This record gives sequence, C-alpha cells and structure tokens, in this order.
Amino acid sequence: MHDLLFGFAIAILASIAASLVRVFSGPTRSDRVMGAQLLGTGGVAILLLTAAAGGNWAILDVAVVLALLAAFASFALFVSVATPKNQSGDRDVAEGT
Amino acid sequence: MTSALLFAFSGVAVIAIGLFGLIGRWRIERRVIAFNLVGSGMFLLFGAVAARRAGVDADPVPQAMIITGIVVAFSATALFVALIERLVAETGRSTLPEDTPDEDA
Amino acid sequence: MTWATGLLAPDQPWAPLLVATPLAAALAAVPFGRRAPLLLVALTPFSGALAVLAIAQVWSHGEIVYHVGGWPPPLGITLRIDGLSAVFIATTALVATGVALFSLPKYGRQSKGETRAAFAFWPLLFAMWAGLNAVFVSNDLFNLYVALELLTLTAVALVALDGKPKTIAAAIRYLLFALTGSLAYLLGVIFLYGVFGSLDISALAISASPHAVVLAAGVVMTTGLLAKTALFPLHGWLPPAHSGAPAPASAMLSALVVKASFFIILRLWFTALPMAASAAFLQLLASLGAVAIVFGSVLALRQNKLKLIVAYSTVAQLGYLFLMFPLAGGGNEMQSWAASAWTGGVFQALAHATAKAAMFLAVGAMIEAAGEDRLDRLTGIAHGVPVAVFAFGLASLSLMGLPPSGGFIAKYLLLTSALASGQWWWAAVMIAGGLLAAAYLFRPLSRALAEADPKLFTPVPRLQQFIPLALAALSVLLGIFSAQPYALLQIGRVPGASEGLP
Amino acid sequence: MTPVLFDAGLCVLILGVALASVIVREAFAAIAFFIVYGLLVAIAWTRLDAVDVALAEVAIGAGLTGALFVGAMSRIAQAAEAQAAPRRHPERLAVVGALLLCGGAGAALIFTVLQLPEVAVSLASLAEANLALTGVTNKVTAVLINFRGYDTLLESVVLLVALIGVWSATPDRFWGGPPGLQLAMTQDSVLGFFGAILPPVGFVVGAYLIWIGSSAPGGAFQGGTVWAAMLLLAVLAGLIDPPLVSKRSLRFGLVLGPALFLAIGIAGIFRGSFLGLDPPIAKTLTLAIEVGLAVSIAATLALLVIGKPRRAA
Amino acid sequence: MNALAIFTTVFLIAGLFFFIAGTIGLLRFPDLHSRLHALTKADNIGLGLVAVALMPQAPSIFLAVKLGLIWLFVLLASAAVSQLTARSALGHRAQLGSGETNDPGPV
Repeated sequence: MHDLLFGFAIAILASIAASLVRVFSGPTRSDRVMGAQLLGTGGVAILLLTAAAGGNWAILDVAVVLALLAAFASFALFVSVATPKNQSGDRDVAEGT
Repeated sequence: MTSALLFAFSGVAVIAIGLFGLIGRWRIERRVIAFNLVGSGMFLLFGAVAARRAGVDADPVPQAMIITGIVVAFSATALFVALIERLVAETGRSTLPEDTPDEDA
Repeated sequence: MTWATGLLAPDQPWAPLLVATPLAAALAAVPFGRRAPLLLVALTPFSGALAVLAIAQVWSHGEIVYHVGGWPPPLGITLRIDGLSAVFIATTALVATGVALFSLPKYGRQSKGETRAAFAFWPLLFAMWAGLNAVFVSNDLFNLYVALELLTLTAVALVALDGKPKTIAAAIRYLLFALTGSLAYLLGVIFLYGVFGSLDISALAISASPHAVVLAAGVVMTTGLLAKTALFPLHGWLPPAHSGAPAPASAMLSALVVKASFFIILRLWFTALPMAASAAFLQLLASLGAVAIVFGSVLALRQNKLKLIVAYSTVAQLGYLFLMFPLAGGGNEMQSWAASAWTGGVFQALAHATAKAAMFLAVGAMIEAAGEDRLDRLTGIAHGVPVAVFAFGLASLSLMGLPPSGGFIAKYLLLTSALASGQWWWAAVMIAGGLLAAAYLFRPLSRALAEADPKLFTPVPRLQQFIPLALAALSVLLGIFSAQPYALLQIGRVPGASEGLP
Repeated sequence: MTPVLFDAGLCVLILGVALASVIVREAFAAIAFFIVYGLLVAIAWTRLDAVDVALAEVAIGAGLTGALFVGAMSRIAQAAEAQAAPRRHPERLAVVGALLLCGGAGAALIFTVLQLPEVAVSLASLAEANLALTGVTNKVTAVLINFRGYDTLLESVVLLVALIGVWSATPDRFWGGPPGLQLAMTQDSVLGFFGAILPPVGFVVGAYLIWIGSSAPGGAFQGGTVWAAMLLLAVLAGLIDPPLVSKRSLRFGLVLGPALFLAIGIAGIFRGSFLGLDPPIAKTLTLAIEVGLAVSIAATLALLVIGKPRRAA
Repeated sequence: MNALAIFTTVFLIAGLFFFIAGTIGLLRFPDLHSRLHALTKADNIGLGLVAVALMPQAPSIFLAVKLGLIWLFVLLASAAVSQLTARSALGHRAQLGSGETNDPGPV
C-alpha cells in the first residue's frame, strides 16, 4: 500500500507539473491564477497521499492550512486582477527586465 | 542517494537560482522575490543537513530555527515592500538610481 | 529552583537584564505613543547601572556565563560577558543615552498629538539598543543571527525615517546589502551546525578543527558580516544610508550598528574558530582594511556635504579595525604584540564610536542651525553653534589619531604592534590614513571657523550642543585613562593571553 | 524506492518553479510561481519529517508572502510601469557572467555539503531527554518556547519592528489613519459570502493549531498566521475595517505577546533563570505564551500585509 | 489484497483520472471558460475521490472526518475563486457589485 500511495502521489505530481505550463504562458492573469489553483488542489491531494503512506497523519493539518491559505491566496490574486486600477482588463502588462 | 541529500542539493540550487535573480534583475520587486528564494533555499539546506541521519527522530532544534528564520524573512520582506512602494510613489520607478546610470535623464 | 542537568542558579542574575531592559522599553513605547520619552527616566539610569555592574563584575570575577532558561548548551542559549562585551555594552549605554537626550527636542515634544516620525523613533531606538546588547552578550551563533536581524530592521527603518526619496533609496540599498549579508552569515551557521551539532561559541572553540567545511563556513559568515560592517569593497551602501538618516540615527548607525557585525567577526576568529584562521586570510582582511582607509579618506576629501564627509570617514575608520587581524590572530595570540594589537583594534572601535556619535550629533546641531549641510552654507557656523563646532573639532582629534585622544592610543597600539611584528606596511597605511583624516576634517573645520554673521543661523537648544561635546570629550578621555580598559579587554581574550600583557 | 522517486520529482519541480519565478517576464507570473514554490517546499518539509516547518511554510511562505507580493507588487509594477524608463535588456555578457558566478557558487556549496561529516550530529535525543521538564510533548514547541525561547522572544520583537518600519514609510499626512487601501470589493456578494464563512472556520483551525502545538505539529506561529490570513480575508471582503494605527487597543494587542513572554521571562529570574519555565507550571506558561504570541502575531502579520496607512484618519 | 485496499486503489485511480483530465483541459481547451470548467472538475471530483479513497486507511474516525473536511474547504474555496475568475474574465462590465452575476456559484 505504501508504495502504491507514493506511486499515485508521483502521478499527481506529474499532472500538476504539466499545469505549470498554464501559469507560465498565461496568456491572461486569470489563466495563471487557475493554473496555480490546480497546483494547490493537487498539493492537497499529494499531502493526503503521503500522510496515509507514511502513517504520519499530522500532515493532514498541513493540508487543512494549505486548503485555507490557498483560498486566501487565490482571493488576493483575484483582488489584484480586479482592482479598479487595473482597468486594462486581463491583458498582461508586459514587463521589462 | 538519500532523500535528504536530494533536498540538500535542491536547497543549494534554489540558493543559486535566487542569487542569479538578485544579481541579474534590475527591478527591486523582482529582487525581493529572489531574496526570498535564497532564504528559502537556505532553510531547505538547513533542514536537509539536519535530517541526514536516517532512522532517527528529526532534530527539532534546526526546525525551530527555520521557523524563526521564516518569520524573520517575512518581516524583512514586508519592510522591503513598503519601502519600495514608497520609492515608486516618490520617483515613479522601482530601480535604484545607481543601478541604471544610463537611464538618468 | 533549577531543573537543568545539575546546574546551579546563575550567580549573576542581572545579566539578561542588559537585553531585557531596553526590550521592555521598546515594547512599552508602542502603546505609550507620544509619551514614550517618559520611559527614558527609567531606562537610561537603569541601563547605565547595568553597564557599570557588567564592567565591575567582569573586572572582579572574570567572564560571566549565563544559561538562558537554565538550559546549558548545546540545547540552550548561553550569554557570555567578557571584557570585550563589557566595554561595548558600556559604550552603547553612553552613546544611546546621548542620542536619546539629543533627540528629545526633535522627537520628544509632541504637543499636537503623536506624529509619525516621533512615534517610530523611540521604539526603534530602544529595540536597536536591545539588539546591540543582545549581540554583545550572546554566545550562540544562531541567536546572533536573530539579534543581527533585529538590528538590521531597526537600522533600516531609522534610515528611512525622514521619508525623502533619496533616503528611501538609501534604506532599500542598505536593506539589500544587510539582508544578503545576514543570509551569508546564516549559511555558515548551517554548515557549522552540520559539523558540530552545536552553535555555542565556546563549544565550537573546544571542538572545532580546521576542517574544510569549517573554513568555508567561516569565510561565508565573515563575508556576510563584512557587508554589514561596510568594509571595502562592500561599503557602497554606507555613505548614502548614514548621511541620509536623521542625525541621531546616523550617530547610532555609525557608532554602534556597524560595530555589532564587527564584534561578531572578532568572536568568530578570536574565540570560535581561531585555528581555522589562515595567515593569508587574515592578511586579506587587513589589506581590505588598508584599502578602505585610503579609499574612504580620499572620497571623504571630495565630498561637499558635511554629513557625507563624516559618513565616508566612517568607511575609512572602519578600515583600521581590520588591521588587528593579522597582528593579534593567526597564531600570534601569544606574541607580545598581540595584546597591543587586540586592544588597539578594540580601542579604535570604542574611540570611533564615541567620536563619530559626537560628530554626527554635532553635524545635526549645525544642520538645525543652518538648515542644510552643504559646506558653503556652513561657512562661519561656529558663530551659530560654537559648542557643537568645538565638539566636532574635539572628535576630529580622535579620528586623526592625535594625542591624547582615544584614537591616538588605538592607532599607537596598532602601529607599535605592526612594527614589532615586522609588518611595517600596515604602519605606513596608518600614518597615511591619519594625514588624510587631518585633511578631510580640516576642510569643514576651517569653513566652520570662518567669519560670518551669527544672525544667519537659527538658535539651537544648548542641550543639542553639549551632548556631542560630552561624547567627544569621552573619546579623548579614553586616551587619557586607557590603562583600566586595557586590562579589562584582556579578560576573556584568548586563554592564557594575559602573559602578553606588558 | 518509490518515495525517493517522489522526492526526486518534487525536487525537480521545486527547481523548475524557482527558476520560473526568476526568469518569467511578467511580475504577476513571478508572484504566482513564488506562491506555487512555497506550496511545493511545504510538501518537501513534510518529506523531511518537519511538519511544524511545513505548516509555517505553507502559511507564511506561500500564503502571506504571496498575498503581500500580490497586493503591493502589482501596485508597484503598475505605478512604475506608468512612468517607467525605456525597457532595457541586460547585456548578454552580464547575464553569462551572473550565470557563471551563481553556478560557481552553487558548485562550491555542493562541494561543501559533500564534505560534511557522514553522520549528522543531532540534538534530538538531548531534547527528548529534557522534554519532560517542559510540559509539552512537541519537541519543536519545546525548543521554540523553552529551550531557545530567547530566540523566539527576539523574533517576536523583529516582527513588531518591521511593522513600525512599514508604518513609518507612510507620508506624514496620513499618520493616524487606517492602514491599507479601501478596496472596491465591499459590495461583492461572492467574496462577501466566503469572507463570512471562511474566517470563523479559519479561526477555529488557528485555535486548534495553537492548542495542538504542545503535543503535535502546530503552535503560536502557525496558528497566528492562519488567524492573520482570516483577518485579511475579512478585510478583503469588506466585513471589517483595519483599525486606525493610533488606536490604543491595537497598540496593546501588538505588544501583548512579546510583553507577556518578556514578563514571564523576567519573573523567571526570581525563580531561577531568565525565560526559565518552572517544570510544574511549564505547560500552563507555555500555553499562555503561545496564546499571547498568537494574538500579537496575527495582528502584526495581517497589518504587515495590509501595509502602511494610505489615507488620513 | 483485501477489500479496503481494492476500494482505495479504485478510488485513487478514478481520482487520478480526474486530475489528469483537469490538467489536459487546462492546457488544451481553447478559451478561459472551458478551462475553468476543466479546473472545477479536477478540484471538486479528483480531490474528493482521493479523500474518499484514503478514508478507510485512516486509523481513527476523527482523521477520516478531517479528510472530508479538507475536501470541503477546497470545495468552498475553489467554487468561490472559480466564480470570481469567471466573472473577471467576462470583463469589467460585469464587475463587482453590478448584480448581474451574483449567484454564489456551484457550492
């Protein structure tokens, strides 16, 4: 069971890794937020799996906090997408280096 | 290769990446992110170095120090951000003057 | 009662109060708001008494060791007060008291309700005081990291206090340097923990070996601390930050904050890891110091604002501190000249602390009178604030190294030990540095003493002129009464070092 | 084998995300990557058997730092963009130089790590041996509040100092006003709905973490941070207004934790040692310190994210 | 393999399927709205299945309930965020407080 759970954790890790492409390429901020959010959910799933695999159930508390804080961070991201100052809509503000 | 060593190397790599951001980025707000990466990589290295001995309970002392470090880094970041905001409000840009001499009009 | 493994109750129960007292004041200052200056009534005498107690106890009992929470190392944090700690604590108490009194007219009277700068100033000042004492008494490398961060944040916030774009930029640059320095320091701490499983300085001193990791740790930690001490070539942040801060803050920064990281370098290479100090590394440190002396002095000569001159002079004067490393360390500990070099270096730190605090405060008084610090505007300022100009002149004696000042004794000790050890080139640098200091300090002084109409200048409260004078006088007195501090500084220097006493 | 494979994958992902947050062009994307990075590192901490750190990382490293960046950085980027200087690309030579430098530093560090002695020295057994005297069973909490409580005391003051510094970055005319912007979110029903549901839930979670901290991963910092996030959420949703910076009760709340800690520490001098907690009452004192610290930490962290006052009282 | 292990495995496979489907949707779907749809699926169902799969493995009822709670938290949050994101993607005409799209969304 232990190895099986880790195997699933690896699979979900691979799946969320793919969604990083969306965070990277956008094109809109909403896309990036969604990509990050999928990562958050996947992260919770991974925490559940590793908690069960190692029998270290204290990790569930990390998942609880992650769930709460992911919601919070998403709100914050959203607020920055929608603050009145950013009237240019979802268009990315390209930035020089 | 043990997992602890893997994480130790990752910590080092994150430090190097953050260092690159600190050096290679002009904008201060990006440097702040880079600074946070360096700090985080260092904590990761610390945690991994302290967890090298397999089969024994994790060493709580470095863990407590890392928590302290995370809080301290956050404090510094908040001050950093507030100062940058003020600088931008006053000057309209987020680069330090001496870093971009050719931009001075 | 005690509960840690067979430990007796500490016989110096007051030791942690050195940190706890200013810390309590910093916390109280937040709800006190505009009444925060009232805290000085309790804080300054109490802290002063503690500093005197520290000196007296070290004098009579030797170094003091205190296990915080009753937990001995490696689990707990240990405080250790030796001669070096005691003199730095006393200097901090003197300078901080002077700065606090000097600031009363500016930040003390808030008749129309609390203002921003005045609210922020007092808790920051007290927290800085606590952070300084925490550095000077700590015997634990990670605890030193936390104390350093406390210092960094208070210092940066004080630099930015005026809120002008230029000072904000200076504060950001300072923060960037200081935080990077802290992280480098932390990296070394991690490595040392990885090797020894302890961060207690005394424990390291016993168990440390010249292992590659230990050496690497020492080098990165020192590099980080040098960035905070602003040794050439990591000095770029200092002049804008120290000249941009309000005068009282500049005084604290130049006099004490840069010395805190220097203090840790001393602890590192003279107590914790002396065996890892290779001669080449110590020579390198001293070489950077030598370059700093010349470079800082030359730049000070080229400035047209008084505060910048004083700030660049700090860059130069900090260079002297590093000349002591190859003279007092690297296997020379038992040599006859080592004690002189060590004491000379520390004297330089102390004399510079008092002199530079006096100078920045005197400049603060001059700015109050003249409105700004461009040299041409300060022409004849001696007619406006004669006492402050006199204080500036007196402090200059110490920076130039003229007898009988503390700076003279410091440079004399360093000079003689450089010659005794056959490293005459450091002596040459010191003599050149003294001449350059005379040159860059003569410029503003001659301006200040020129003829001018006193009505050009706003009157300045007498208090703000006499405090710099008192600090400058201290810097000179340190030279006249140098025998006791000399002996005090040998307590806890290196085991058996007292044989090097003349 | 599978766990090591998982760890390797996680490390690769962590590095990729860290790199992306440095090289990606848009600041917003960099922040999103940083938040993701914090999340992944939190998973790494659980793998290193450091659940306490994982909690702190997820709450502070990812959550609050992310929110701080998002709020302030987008304002910075926009304000700077509006009047910005012409775009410049760093010279290729400089980039190559920086790469070489960082690569060299990394290589040197790896070399040093490999030189570390094979067997790690650990204080775990020493902490274990003294645990009975601390009244708690979570070793990390024992270190934070008892064995090395002095560090924690100083650290709580560092937080306070940072807040004073942040407040002090406001223009004089706004002093005494409420911190933060009036966000245009107050009427939003979705945000209002969740802003009303989540904070009570989060408050319970935070209290649970503080309580459980004496026997399982958790404690004042983790719980206080969750509280801070919930306070921020309520502010975002327009349910509560940030207090005036001059408000007396706020000032007391900010210093409550450190002051209580310091007071207990000084009282300890008369019982034996500064910051020493008498074993018979150590558990009670620890809990008192944790609750006090959590209150102050929650207030301080939330205000650090909200930022300086931006309008007059 | 006992019945519980089979139960866990089956549910995990199903959960993984939804995670992968969600990721593919996020990457491949042409516009924001269909991506959003994909994301909601993955969030709600994928994690739910994983949580249910692990419940039999939990040593106590309390922990099993905690697994459920975690799912509920994520559900709440993702619903709210999806709703907000969808609306901001509609453009700012339907912005905050305009009352046009004010239903709280699929909770």
